[in-house]
Amino acid sequence: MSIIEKLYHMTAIQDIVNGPGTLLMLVIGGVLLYLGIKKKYEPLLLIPIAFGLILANLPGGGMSVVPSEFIELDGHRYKNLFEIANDHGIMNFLYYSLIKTGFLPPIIFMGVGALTDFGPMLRNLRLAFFGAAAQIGIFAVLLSSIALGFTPAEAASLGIIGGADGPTAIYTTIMLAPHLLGPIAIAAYSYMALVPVIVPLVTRLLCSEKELKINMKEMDKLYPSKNKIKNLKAVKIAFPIVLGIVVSIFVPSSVPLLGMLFFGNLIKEVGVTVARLSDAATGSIMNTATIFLGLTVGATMTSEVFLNSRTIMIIVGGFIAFAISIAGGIAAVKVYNLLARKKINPLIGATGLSAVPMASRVANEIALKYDSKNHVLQYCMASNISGVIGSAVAAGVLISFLG
Amino acid sequence: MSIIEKLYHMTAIQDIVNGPGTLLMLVIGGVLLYLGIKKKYEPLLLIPIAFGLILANLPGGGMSVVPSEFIELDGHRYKNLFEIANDHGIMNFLYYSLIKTGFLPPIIFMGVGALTDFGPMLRNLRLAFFGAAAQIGIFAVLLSSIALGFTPAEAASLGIIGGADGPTAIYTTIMLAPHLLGPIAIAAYSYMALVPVIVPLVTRLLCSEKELKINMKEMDKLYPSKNKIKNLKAVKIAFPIVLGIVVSIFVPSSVPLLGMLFFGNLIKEVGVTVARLSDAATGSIMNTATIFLGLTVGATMTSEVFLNSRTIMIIVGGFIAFAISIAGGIAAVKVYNLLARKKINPLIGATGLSAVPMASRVANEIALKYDSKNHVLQYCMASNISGVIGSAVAAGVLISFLG
Amino acid sequence: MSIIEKLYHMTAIQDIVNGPGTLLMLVIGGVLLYLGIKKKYEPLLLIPIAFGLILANLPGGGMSVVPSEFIELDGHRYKNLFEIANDHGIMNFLYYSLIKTGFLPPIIFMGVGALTDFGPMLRNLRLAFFGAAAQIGIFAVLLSSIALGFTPAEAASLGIIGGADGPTAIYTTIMLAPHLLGPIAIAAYSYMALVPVIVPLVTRLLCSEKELKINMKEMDKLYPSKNKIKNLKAVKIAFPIVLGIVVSIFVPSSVPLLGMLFFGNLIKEVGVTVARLSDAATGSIMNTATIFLGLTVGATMTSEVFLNSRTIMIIVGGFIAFAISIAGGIAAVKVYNLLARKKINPLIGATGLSAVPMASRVANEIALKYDSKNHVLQYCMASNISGVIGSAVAAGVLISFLG
Amino acid sequence: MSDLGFALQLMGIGMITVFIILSLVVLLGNLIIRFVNQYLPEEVSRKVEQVANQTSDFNRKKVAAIVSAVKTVTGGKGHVTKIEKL
Amino acid sequence: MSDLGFALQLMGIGMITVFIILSLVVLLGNLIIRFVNQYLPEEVSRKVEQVANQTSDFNRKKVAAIVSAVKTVTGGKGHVTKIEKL
Amino acid sequence: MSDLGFALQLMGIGMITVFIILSLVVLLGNLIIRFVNQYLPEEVSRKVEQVANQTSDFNRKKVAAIVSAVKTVTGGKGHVTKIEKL
Ligand code: NA
Ligand code: NA
Ligand code: NA
Repeated sequence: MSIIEKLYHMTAIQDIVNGPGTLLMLVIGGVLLYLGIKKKYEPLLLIPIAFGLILANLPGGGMSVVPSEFIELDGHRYKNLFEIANDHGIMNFLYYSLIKTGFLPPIIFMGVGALTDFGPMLRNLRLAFFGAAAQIGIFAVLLSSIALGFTPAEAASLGIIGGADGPTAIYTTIMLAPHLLGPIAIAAYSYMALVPVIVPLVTRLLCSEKELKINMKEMDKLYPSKNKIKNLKAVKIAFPIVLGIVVSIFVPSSVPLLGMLFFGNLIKEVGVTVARLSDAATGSIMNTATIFLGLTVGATMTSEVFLNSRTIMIIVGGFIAFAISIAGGIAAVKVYNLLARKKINPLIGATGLSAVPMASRVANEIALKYDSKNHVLQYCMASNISGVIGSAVAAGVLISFLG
Repeated sequence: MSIIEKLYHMTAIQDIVNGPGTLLMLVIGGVLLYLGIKKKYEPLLLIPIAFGLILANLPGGGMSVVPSEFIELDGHRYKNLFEIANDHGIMNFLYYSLIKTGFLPPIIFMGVGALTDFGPMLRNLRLAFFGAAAQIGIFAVLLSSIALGFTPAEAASLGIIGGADGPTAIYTTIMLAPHLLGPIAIAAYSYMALVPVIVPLVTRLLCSEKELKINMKEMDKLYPSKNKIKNLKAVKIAFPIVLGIVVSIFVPSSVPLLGMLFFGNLIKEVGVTVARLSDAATGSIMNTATIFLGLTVGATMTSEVFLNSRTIMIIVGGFIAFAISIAGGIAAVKVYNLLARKKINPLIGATGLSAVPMASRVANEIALKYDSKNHVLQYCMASNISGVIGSAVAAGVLISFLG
Repeated sequence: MSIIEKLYHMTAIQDIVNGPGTLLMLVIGGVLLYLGIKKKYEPLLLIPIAFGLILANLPGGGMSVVPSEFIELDGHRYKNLFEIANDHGIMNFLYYSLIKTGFLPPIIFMGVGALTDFGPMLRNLRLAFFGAAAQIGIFAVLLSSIALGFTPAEAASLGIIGGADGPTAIYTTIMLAPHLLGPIAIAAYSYMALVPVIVPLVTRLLCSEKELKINMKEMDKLYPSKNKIKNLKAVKIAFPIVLGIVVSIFVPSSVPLLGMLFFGNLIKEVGVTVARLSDAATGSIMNTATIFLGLTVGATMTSEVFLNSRTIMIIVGGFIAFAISIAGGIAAVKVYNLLARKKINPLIGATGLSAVPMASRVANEIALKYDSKNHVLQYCMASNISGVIGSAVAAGVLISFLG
Repeated sequence: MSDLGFALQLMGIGMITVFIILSLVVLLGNLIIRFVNQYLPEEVSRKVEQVANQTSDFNRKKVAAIVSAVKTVTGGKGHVTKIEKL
Repeated sequence: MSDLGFALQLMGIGMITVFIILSLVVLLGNLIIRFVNQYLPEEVSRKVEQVANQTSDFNRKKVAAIVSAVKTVTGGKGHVTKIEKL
Repeated sequence: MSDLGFALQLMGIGMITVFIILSLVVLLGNLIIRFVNQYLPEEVSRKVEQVANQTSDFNRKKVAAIVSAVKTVTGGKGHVTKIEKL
């Protein structure tokens, strides 16, 4: 064999010639990079995902995640991490140690917890209800996806996109349908980035101008709440502890997610004595986790896995799940307003979806467009944050029944 | 089965009904949180330990550390980390990769080293002796625990609480009696937090006012030391290197702890050229290690493991070990004072215990109470820091003979 | 057996008596520490390597990396990481999870990428060529080492020292000849530290004063380049993406290194929206990786592995590789100058070696010595950075044919 | 049971659970507030507290940094003298 | 084939590959520059851009720190008044 | 041997070892000091050195931060002019 031949065989050119899917995947990677970099769609995740996708699809680099059959051995045993690294390279080492073990999403949730302020929710506890109604999209899409031929576990992973919460969607998919991890993660993060488009769309479709002009502050003046919080710090410290316990009892399978969320929140609220810990949770730990989560999730998307009709269905289904969740939240407010004197702005239902805090900001802008004095941000944050809990609980139920 | 039944089985309510131990454990978790948050008892560790304990005791969450028999296979083999994560969840993944391997305590010791200033000890080297006498509590309690029916390995883990050094106690227990990790870690950190109570208690019992008024600075004037340090930086750089080598030769089994301590100290003293490394050692690495150490140590304490008479004995034994160690240090000073003209304040013996730097601060306050001009802090720090080396050496001996 | 005997057997004194190699290794460790601390030779790596070496050579401490046969099992299987930690301690746990898997060098390359500015190279793209010529040392030494009796894989690891790039040298050696990791890493980092000596040496031997006085800025004025960059930010973002793809296609086995380098660079250039990620890549991740890389590489160097003639040959061969690489770069410039009107200062060839950015600084100083107005730094950086790509590509070729 | 029937049941269980949990959030939140108001009031006007909170959050990292920086620059002898209203 | 012959061949393949890749670096770099110049010019003088870049890099971490620190010290009412030329 | 006898022996070995090691700490510490005093004196009064040390520790992180922050705010043209005694 001549030098030139050897040289040629070292390259991946032949692989590209053989499989034109690679080129298509590179285009998709380019589009995702464009969305992340230029359009600023959740760049912290889309850029690593896109780069991981590109690396994974360049044949010969050994940077693509292999299906789990490759690491299965006889007798219900698996290759160990050292063997995985040896046989399949560092990307699989990362994937099978950090992702497939379900490790990173709870770790990121710890950071999310340490960044979350439950204050707005505690000041408007009633509104937390609407984070429940806005989970309907998850189950509605689960239902339709099964009808379309997905397995229940796959359908649940698809539906959870409607939870509008990245780590929750990824964790659920790891547990139920890891082969769909790539497209589901991309759909989840893309639609979260598209909240400024989706929320106004659905809201305008379903709400009258009069409803959108409901002024929460004036309602508060008309019907003041009984419980003024006298010691916010104490309440904020007790809240994650009590909630952590109660959620663990009722939906044990949501503990890895919500337990870590509440732990992160607790160390934030305790404050300066454990600032080293909350700094680590929101800083080095969360950033490192984000890099490796993104790269490895991207690396699962080889052309064989990604280029099929299911991916299209996930993209479409995810959008529907988002829309139904928003609609569910709005509908719940409308029902409530029928019964109660103290009216609620339906935008607070729309933000029950979660996608914190962008949904709240978008909702606030919509409200201001109709009435430049109607600031609803703090109220939206209440249902917005409760939507995080809501979708993690929904995830727990799904994992518990289908996992 | 009806929906309600299914729903009920998803929850952990039945488990709680079955085992009331769970509720007791939650109360203990609450007490530890109270101590950490409100009383500020070593909050950096007690809060994660308490939260880990709570998560571990909520049945169904899969957040409790399983006994090592669960990961043993035939033929002296063990499940690999990927299988552990799959079978037992992320908390066991963390425990069996970071704790049971003995990894985190040395890592934390690296950070401790990078935060430790050997300057006060180098300026008063003689006082380092008293860090030896203050290890007597370790062995005294080892002796009595064996008499009370503990195995030697368990007794050693119990005794090491008297070393008053968290990572050392945890490392020794991992090596000798991992099933006692939870209560021993809690006892160690609690008593370290209680140093402001224990040290004055023992000191007042054993020392006369005259002794506590011994003024070290005046003694230094009366009997000045011969060796003035002309180039502190050079001495501080050479010290951890030489000590690292010598300790490794004499007590090889203490190398994982002391080797990392001296390495951390070296990169601190080298200064600005390797500031990136010492920043990492004391920052992201140490904080991350602290979070995961706390959570997983807490997660070992299920009700079955924790709720028995041994735990009570550990709590009591740990207190005795602390008290005897302090008394040992004081006694050594008294003996010394009988023989030498240059008298030493017995508080310097009391701080030989370690519990850096709180013991020194407490001792300083005691001294100031008796004579408002008698600042002993720098002198206490000498024996205080040498106590860290002393207990790590003692741990090495114990591991070497019982491991 | 008396207490004294037991005490003696606990120590490592007998081991030292048995093997005087230990003492020699301690001296070598001391010398490396001296070079790192006092001479400031790449202290970020030499200090951890030296300390790891010292810890590894103190018998009984269990801190030395065991040969890979110790972790091999029957049937092409290996001990898992938990078993490695149990059987061989934390240093082997670190080595076999982070180093032998090839994990840390790409991780460090991600940080290097996030610290690298391709700007100077993009502004003087032509000069990137000379980063190719300066790889000749790698292959020249490969050739001679085979002649001297090294296996091809060993010879390639030796030659790659001439790439003057730490992570590349380490990664290649892990893949091809892990038993030589210690001396090759030390040689690579030592010679990079000695660039201020080696570059002037070779340059003065090969270049006339007239050549060294060639003023690049004046050449630019005489023959201005056509392509002014109108939107540097866009170019800098597109560059790592396009290069990442193209390199992956042509030299797939260099993807773990160059893919991560370009990813790190991309997140740097995208800027503030993903600053969390680039901060992590250059901060906590890279610093942590450096500590553990250094310690474990040092810990591979037990006296049995290090004290033999091959180590001497590696030290000598590495120096030759460096010198030939520099000479190759200079020669390429000379050939170019024969053909082109727009002359190039041969220092720009010398910096093709890489060893960024020290080589460029040294070259700049040489130029200024001959003409105090001849600032060549920016031009040198162009070939300097392209030398990083060049040696990673060379490494890819070697791994592809010999791995 | 058909997959679809199962999915319907799952929808029921899921939405019920979510509603139960978020009801508990509301309920327990209110209980905590009442409990704290009764036993740990430390009557602090919410607004002041909030500002203080924020301040202390900043303080921890940034004020400490600037103050100690100025101190260090001047060997412990200096302090910022002019900080005027915006 | 002898090891030495193989090594020679490897040298050939290696150096050719390195030259090809760095040629591609030059080529693609120039193509990107041309493409960007044509389609995304955003005519920004390079120097200004650079300074701005640098500033914003610092800004992000340090200016923010100092400014907010001063703000916080003074409860949002203070600012640095005297910053003079070096 | 009984466990208790063994424990007593362990106590002996342990305390002897601890005393030996801490004696070595004292001994080697003094030797290092003497060695350094003789061969690397760099006569620096301890107090000055200490302050310098401290300063440089702060410097690295905080002074650098404040100084560069001020510089950046002002585009490299500003510096802190008034830092007065406490
Ligand atoms: Na949600
Ligand atoms: Na101690
Ligand atoms: Na190079």
